[in-house]
Amino acid sequence: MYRVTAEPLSADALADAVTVPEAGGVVVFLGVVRDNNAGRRVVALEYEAHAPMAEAKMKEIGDAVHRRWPAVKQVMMAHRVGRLAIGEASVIVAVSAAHRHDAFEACHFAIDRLKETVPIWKREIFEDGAVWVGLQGEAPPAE
Amino acid sequence: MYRVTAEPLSADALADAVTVPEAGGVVVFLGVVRDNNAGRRVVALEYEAHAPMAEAKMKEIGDAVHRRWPAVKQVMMAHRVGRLAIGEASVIVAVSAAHRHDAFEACHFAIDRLKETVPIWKREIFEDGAVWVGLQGEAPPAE
Amino acid sequence: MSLFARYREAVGRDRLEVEVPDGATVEQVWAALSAAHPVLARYRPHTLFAIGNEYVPAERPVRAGEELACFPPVSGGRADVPRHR
Amino acid sequence: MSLFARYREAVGRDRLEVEVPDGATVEQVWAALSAAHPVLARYRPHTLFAIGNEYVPAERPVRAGEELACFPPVSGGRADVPRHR
Repeated sequence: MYRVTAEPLSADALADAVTVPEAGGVVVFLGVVRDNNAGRRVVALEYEAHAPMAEAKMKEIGDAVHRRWPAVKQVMMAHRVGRLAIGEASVIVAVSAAHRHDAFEACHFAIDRLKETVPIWKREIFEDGAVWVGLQGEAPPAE
Repeated sequence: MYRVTAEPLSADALADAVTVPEAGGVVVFLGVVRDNNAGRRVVALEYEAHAPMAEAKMKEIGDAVHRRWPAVKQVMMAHRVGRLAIGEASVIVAVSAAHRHDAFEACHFAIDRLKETVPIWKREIFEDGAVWVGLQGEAPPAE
Repeated sequence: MSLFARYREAVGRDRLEVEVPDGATVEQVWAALSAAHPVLARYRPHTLFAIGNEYVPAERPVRAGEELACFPPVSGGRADVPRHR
Repeated sequence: MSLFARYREAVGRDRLEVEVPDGATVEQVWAALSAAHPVLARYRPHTLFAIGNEYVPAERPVRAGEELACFPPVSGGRADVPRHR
């Protein structure tokens, strides 16, 4: 399951979904909204996605995981969009494997790839403004 | 929080508990009951703990994590005891950190140490018997 | 074309049409877009392009009926290298 | 003493008392226990000992009032090396 959703994410839901009878270890990564970036106080984040492409790219990452770690049983990824409060999960990646070492490696790989290749952007909301995160987000307004 | 409990474990509960405003990444490991061991069909597992010592050893591991990864914010571990069905979580370790790489490393370290040093034992229940897992568990009955 | 994130905000729309000659490349479609919306020109060095669900390089021709998406580097990636594959 | 897992099952109790001379070591307490419960003797090569919440080595003296716990290697560890620290 590879999904972009406006609904709150649940680690238990994804962990349950990747748990199959022959898997002994499940590793779940949650990206959560931090209260600051480079010292500036963040009050919320807004995520926007190219949803169909994001889901297709997540599936590609899952396929790559299965090729590289044949002992991985299931991979699931969900990314939230819309406005999130501090401490809410923006992304969850869950991986099950017969043995935990593979689950750790594969989950780490998957979230690294997701952050590099999946078309999702975030905007940090401050008390006195907002800015798109990333190289272009820090540019001054264009006019 | 380092706890031995007979209650079902929740990844969300532990992930929430380690989520602090300055943490951006949370890694959760769940050990789940597999349906077989070395090809023999398992119908359930029973866990027994030296509970006060187990909680003390889990806290030692958490302390070691904080010393080794200063960027780790929170560590929590919970281990279940009693009879568990296939697919239920026997142990959950949750680690939060400012950056995900530390959270992955620290969580992996913590579960490895937990499995080596925390006094908890498991008995595999088969359709036609039961056996304590580990070197001594496979010995034939003593008389 | 479809626009996302800062590009959508800068233009004020998430979708628009541009006229280009047959056989125009992604780069030429971008040129037509940024001629119409000069606010975008400064973002070019790091712009990513996609057609359907795939990243595409700037030199790829855009065929009739294809929708080109353009957007900034993704949120978790390093922003110092434009990527396409 | 307190017994766990297979040890508890083998003896049929999770707690019992053994008489040992003053200054007896963990090993000597074990010897008294396994003399009373010969079923345990075969487990000695991999038995772990703890007093309070700490693993203890077999040569440590057990002081009056201390409760010694003995149990098998823990469930997730490699079972080929007895551990104590």
